[in-house]
Amino acid sequence: MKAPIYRENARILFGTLVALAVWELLGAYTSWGVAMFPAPTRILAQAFVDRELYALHGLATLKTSVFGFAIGVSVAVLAALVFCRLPGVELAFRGVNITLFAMPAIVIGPLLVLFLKGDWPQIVLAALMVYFPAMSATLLGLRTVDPRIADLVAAYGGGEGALMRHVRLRGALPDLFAGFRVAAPLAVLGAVLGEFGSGTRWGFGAFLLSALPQGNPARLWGIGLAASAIALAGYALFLLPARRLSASSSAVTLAAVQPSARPKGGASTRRIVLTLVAVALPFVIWWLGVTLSHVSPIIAPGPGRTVMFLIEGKQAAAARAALGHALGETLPIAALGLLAGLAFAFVLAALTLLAPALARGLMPVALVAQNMPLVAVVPVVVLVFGRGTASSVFMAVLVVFFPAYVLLHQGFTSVPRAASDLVAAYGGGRWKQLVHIAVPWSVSYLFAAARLVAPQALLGVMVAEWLVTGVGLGNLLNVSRGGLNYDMIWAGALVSILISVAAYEGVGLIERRIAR
Amino acid sequence: AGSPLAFQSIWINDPEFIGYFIAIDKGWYTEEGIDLTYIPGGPDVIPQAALLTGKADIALTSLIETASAVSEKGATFKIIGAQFQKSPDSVISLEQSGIKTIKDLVGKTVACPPLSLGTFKVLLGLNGVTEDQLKIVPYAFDPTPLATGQVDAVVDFMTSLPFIVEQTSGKKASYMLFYDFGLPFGQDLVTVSEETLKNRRKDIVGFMRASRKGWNEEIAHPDKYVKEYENTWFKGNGYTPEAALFHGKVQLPLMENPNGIFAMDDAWIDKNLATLDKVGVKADKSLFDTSILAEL
Amino acid sequence: MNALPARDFDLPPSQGADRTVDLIVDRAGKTFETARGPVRALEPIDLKVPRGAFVALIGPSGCGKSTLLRMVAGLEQPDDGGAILVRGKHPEQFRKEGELGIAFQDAALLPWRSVTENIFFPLQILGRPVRPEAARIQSLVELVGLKGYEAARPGQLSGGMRQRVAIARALVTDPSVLLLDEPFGALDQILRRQMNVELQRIWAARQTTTLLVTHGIDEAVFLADTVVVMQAQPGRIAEIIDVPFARPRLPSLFSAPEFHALCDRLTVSLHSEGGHP
Amino acid sequence: MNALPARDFDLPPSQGADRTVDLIVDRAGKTFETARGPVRALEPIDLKVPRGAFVALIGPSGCGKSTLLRMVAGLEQPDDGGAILVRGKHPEQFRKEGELGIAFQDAALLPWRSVTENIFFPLQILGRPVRPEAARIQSLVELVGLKGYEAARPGQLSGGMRQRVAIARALVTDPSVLLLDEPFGALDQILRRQMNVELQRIWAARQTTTLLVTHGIDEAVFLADTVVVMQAQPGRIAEIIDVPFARPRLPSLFSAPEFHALCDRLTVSLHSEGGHP
Ligand SMILES: Nc1ncnc2c1ncn2[C@@H]1O[C@H](COP(=O)(O)OP(=O)(O)OP(=O)(O)O)[C@@H](O)[C@H]1O
Ligand SMILES: Nc1ncnc2c1ncn2[C@@H]1O[C@H](COP(=O)(O)OP(=O)(O)OP(=O)(O)O)[C@@H](O)[C@H]1O
Ligand SMILES: O=C([O-])O
Ligand SMILES: [Mg+2]
Ligand SMILES: [Mg+2]
Repeated sequence: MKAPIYRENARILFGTLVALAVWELLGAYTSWGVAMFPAPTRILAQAFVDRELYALHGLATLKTSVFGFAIGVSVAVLAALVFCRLPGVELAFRGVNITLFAMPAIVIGPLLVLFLKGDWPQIVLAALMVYFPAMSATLLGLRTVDPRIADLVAAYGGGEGALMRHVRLRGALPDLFAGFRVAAPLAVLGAVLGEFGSGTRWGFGAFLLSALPQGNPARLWGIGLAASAIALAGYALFLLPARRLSASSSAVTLAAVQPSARPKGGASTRRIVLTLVAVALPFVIWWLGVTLSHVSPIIAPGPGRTVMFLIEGKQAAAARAALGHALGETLPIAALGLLAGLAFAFVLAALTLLAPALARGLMPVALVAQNMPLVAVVPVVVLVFGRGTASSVFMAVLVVFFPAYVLLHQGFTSVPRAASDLVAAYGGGRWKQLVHIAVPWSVSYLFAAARLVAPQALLGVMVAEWLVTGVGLGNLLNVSRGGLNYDMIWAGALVSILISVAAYEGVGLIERRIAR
Repeated sequence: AGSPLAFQSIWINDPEFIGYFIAIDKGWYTEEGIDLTYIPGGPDVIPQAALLTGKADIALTSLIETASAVSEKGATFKIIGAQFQKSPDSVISLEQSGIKTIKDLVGKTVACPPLSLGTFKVLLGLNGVTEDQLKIVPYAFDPTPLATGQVDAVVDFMTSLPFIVEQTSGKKASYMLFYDFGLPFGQDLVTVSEETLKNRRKDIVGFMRASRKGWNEEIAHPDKYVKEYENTWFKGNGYTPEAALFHGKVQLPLMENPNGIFAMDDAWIDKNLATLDKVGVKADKSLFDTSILAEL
Repeated sequence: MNALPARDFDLPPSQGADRTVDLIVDRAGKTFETARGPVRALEPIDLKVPRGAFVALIGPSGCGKSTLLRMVAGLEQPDDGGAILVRGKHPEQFRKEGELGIAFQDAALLPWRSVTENIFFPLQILGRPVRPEAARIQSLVELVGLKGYEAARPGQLSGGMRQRVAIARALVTDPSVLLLDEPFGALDQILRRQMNVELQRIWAARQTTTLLVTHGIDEAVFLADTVVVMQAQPGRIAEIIDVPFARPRLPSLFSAPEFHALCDRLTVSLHSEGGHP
Repeated sequence: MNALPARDFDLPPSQGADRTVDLIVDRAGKTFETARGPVRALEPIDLKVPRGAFVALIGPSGCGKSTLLRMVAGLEQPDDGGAILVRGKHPEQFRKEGELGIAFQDAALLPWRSVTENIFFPLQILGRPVRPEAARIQSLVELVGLKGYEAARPGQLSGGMRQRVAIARALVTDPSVLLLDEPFGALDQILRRQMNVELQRIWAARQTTTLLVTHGIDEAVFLADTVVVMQAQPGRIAEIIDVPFARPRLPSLFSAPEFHALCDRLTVSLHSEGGHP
């Protein structure tokens, strides 16, 4: 049993070396390689030259990411605990939750810069990116309880409190760590994005921004890879405990009733009221924030003014037309990116079952790709995909697949041994395990993943539109910002958030349908 | 300590702002009784917004955005000085592509930052080129597409890009200033709100005086401070020393004015208003306030 | 030996009259709503169990034994019109007192807890300190023959071992009402007999009111004061039979002719009507 | 009746010589690595089962019965030096042929599948069409007494019903090698007898090589050609006992004196050594 693992590792090592060699050749001996896709040795050499800068910028990014991660994850875990105990509160806050996650960076970045000083804009951006995925994964874990154990606790008079303390918290650990694994790279991404925009002097984002105009691809790639390395380290940090935990956390035998993550639906009038609250709450917070902070309405119009901007006055029709046109360009691509990203995540998660060696080999590549600051990959994306739909879809896939992958994979690893034994006993291979066990077992994870990445897809496309294609909502928001047209920015943000909420709820609807 | 004054710059620390750095290091703001906070800019930083929220008291801004904020959004900004008489905004291309006029862009691919798109289109129109005669793609700070021929021209400041393209690709690059092709306007305009102008006149005058002194020092000793700041103000900003030197030198002719740095004479103001008119932004002379300059 | 009609009587007259009634099942039936329509798991049934009585439930698979036990534990609600009282309280209230012990048909161990930790889990739910009970917990581990496996996780145990953990867990609270759903189903006969004897001892020491679901007729007769025979389709009580043997009952009882006679009598009762289709 | 030492012999001589050996267990032991150090579940054991033989495994809880069965199914690997061959193939290969049927100690039903869907699950795993087997699947549903519950989910079944689904599932592939791990543990005696008779019928019809783990000594004697008695700590084969009764065996055998005699003989063997601590 030990030999194959050695052989597998050797194969991975060999594959990596071959890939590096190909990269080296392409990077050193093709003209576009020299210009955009520098050879690993050149990247290393440049990094060596820049080593002092790497230390300065790297430490800043590390600090920002760690703070952002810690804040985001703490709030996420607390929120998940509250939401698990009080599902009504979760429903009421759903609008706020999705808003926090779906708020385009193009909108949130400049606002953070305006209101926060020092490193806080990038720390808060990192925390914001972390919050929702970490909260979703933790909540999923907290809610998934073996019904047999729930009965046991109830029989001893234990209420929700005892169940939470003794069962949910421990049972949620693997999912919590999955959430951390999604969150850690996102924290780095948020930090780098924040540093890129905020004008701070230190951090890989700032380094990247200043390196971009210098036509030094080896340095750009070096920065990207270094940022990825931090993200990768964060991911790996939470992979190790998760491996150990998963083994001891999934049930040995199959419960007759599948553990479900769906809270019991309360009375329908209550649901309706809470849904209304969910819709209203973000507006209330928006209104309060704008009112209490006394910011100029030019920059921060309240909800009333933003809605009016779209329905009243002579410029309203033009604004609606501009938004409508932009959405027409953005939405189909976002939908495509969502599906493609989910499909890719699914394939990768499936590969961890079907061809673990291949998956393990692909994982670092996928992780690096996910964490390369998007601005750094733009030239290569343009080279490979051009400046059309393919680029946008690719960028959407890039931001979508990873959180989806981690959640799916988490679902796959929580399959009870008894179920896989059954398939094995009938000679079923990995493929049958996947189709007949892993997938049906992980439905709730699949849907959680889809809900989580629906807003992400929109963001990915918007970034692509901003940097690559110059069309759609991303471009409209960017241009509006330059023109200090904050009315349009907020209107665009509002619409994109409403779409994200709709996508989130749509996935939930499909899930309820399927679960009957 | 002097009275606190927050200055919002428009980009990250590079030679574009060396005059202010000199003035800070020499203590000239302090001498004016000002405790200056220098806030670097960046892609997410909208200097006008910083003025509106009170995060900054004084800011470097761009003409069109500031003017439209005033005319369309009711902001009360005053432009009280112009760092660049001529904006470095340019169309940059490789010499080998033979692009010498805007007309030559017909049939080419041009990378333009989305934020400059409106202005660029006006520039095209003024030169008798219609939008559908060329292909415009987004541009994000990166010279590589130009160097590798993915695009034929880019819209960017000429302060470093031509040098870098030459350095990295060995191909000579040339540029056409917007200013010289029918769209004359200034850049890095020193902007304050009316309120600040009224209440903090003394500090603003002090700021302008010290800043001018800084720029004059730079003009008197080109290269000296660029080299000196390599490891302080510019540390970590990615510039090679050569690129920084180029930048430091190439920008000065765009700034100089017989009436001193920041000058805004009537002819210049008229040109700027005409440009605003061409891009469709309503504005009049009241956008500019030359009284501070008069006090220096 | 004393067969009675299925309704309205107190148990067990054999053990002396006017004892407090611990468990009252009053016209409690159970209908499950399913996608295929309602499933009548249990007709409304009546049952009274005096304090300290040992009642065995036997009956064909699917006749509602587990459902009845779960109703007593408050895990299922009887249909409208039915009620269950344990020591005068609703099950949901009673179980909070920590006087209930339960072992489910399926062991339902927490996969991340060791044997010992699984055993003392009910104490934690009840908010009782675990430390002072360490010796007692260890004696329970030994009682169910798991010495040496204290630190093992459920995934490292055999099926029978897991079931024994569940038995020990049911006893850890020193319950005064004990519900056991086929607790010995996965044990070999020897161990089963041992456990039968131990259970009798524990029951006798505290006069724990016990409801035991079992498929072992001999087990039922050996342990119970009263055997409730149920039938399926629909689930109902067919007959209630007193077991007259004196206590304590020794293993030798298993080979006594009157023991076999009673077992045969029960087998007949089980076969009699509505057994298996 | 014929007691033999625990090693190196063929089974069952009673059923006629030189039959093909279907199952060879060759010095197969099993040690589990745990955090608490290695656990020796099974000493290296030897066993040969001829084609069509019915072998019952009995032994105390934790003696390695399930482990042995799982090794035969290829779900656990024997320790180094041991090997298992089923019809001359390694278990991993053999099971791919679809000639294996297995029922685990734990029913292991997929909660998202209906009764029928759970029963035909092995067919899907083997890539066989399900449609043409519809009638046979329905007859299996009826065999295990679950008519009317075809569409029910496991969560809507009683414990015994779930176990019956698992039995039907083990039979659905029409296996030539059948591994049953306490398949009747949750069934009442009547149903158990019925299932015993049915199992004998099915086994006889196809001469299915069968390995049955059971705690019912009577069940073992009624069904098996050979009873393998195991002991625990360490898990090992203590004795192998032939069952000489003629086939087909009728339920009346259960009350025959020679039947009881053999059962008693087995009980003694079980008690003899290293039973429970
Ligand atoms: N949650 C449920 N939903 C629908 N039907 C149910 C549910 N639980 C039990 N039933 C049905 O109720 C009947 C009684 O089930 P119960 O589990 O009480 O039987 P039991 O007597 O314990 O049987 P066994 O001896 O097999 O464990 C069965 O027909 C079963 O199908
Ligand atoms: N995965 C495992 N890890 C560690 N130890 C194990 C594992 N599986 C089984 N064991 C140990 O191996 C021994 C034999 O277990 P096995 O399940 O084969 O017993 P069994 O004879 O089937 O018992 P039962 O009748 O209780 O089902 C037990 O001591 C058990 O603790
Ligand atoms: O858990 C992993 O993502 O591999
Ligand atoms: Mg039951
Ligand atoms: Mg077993």
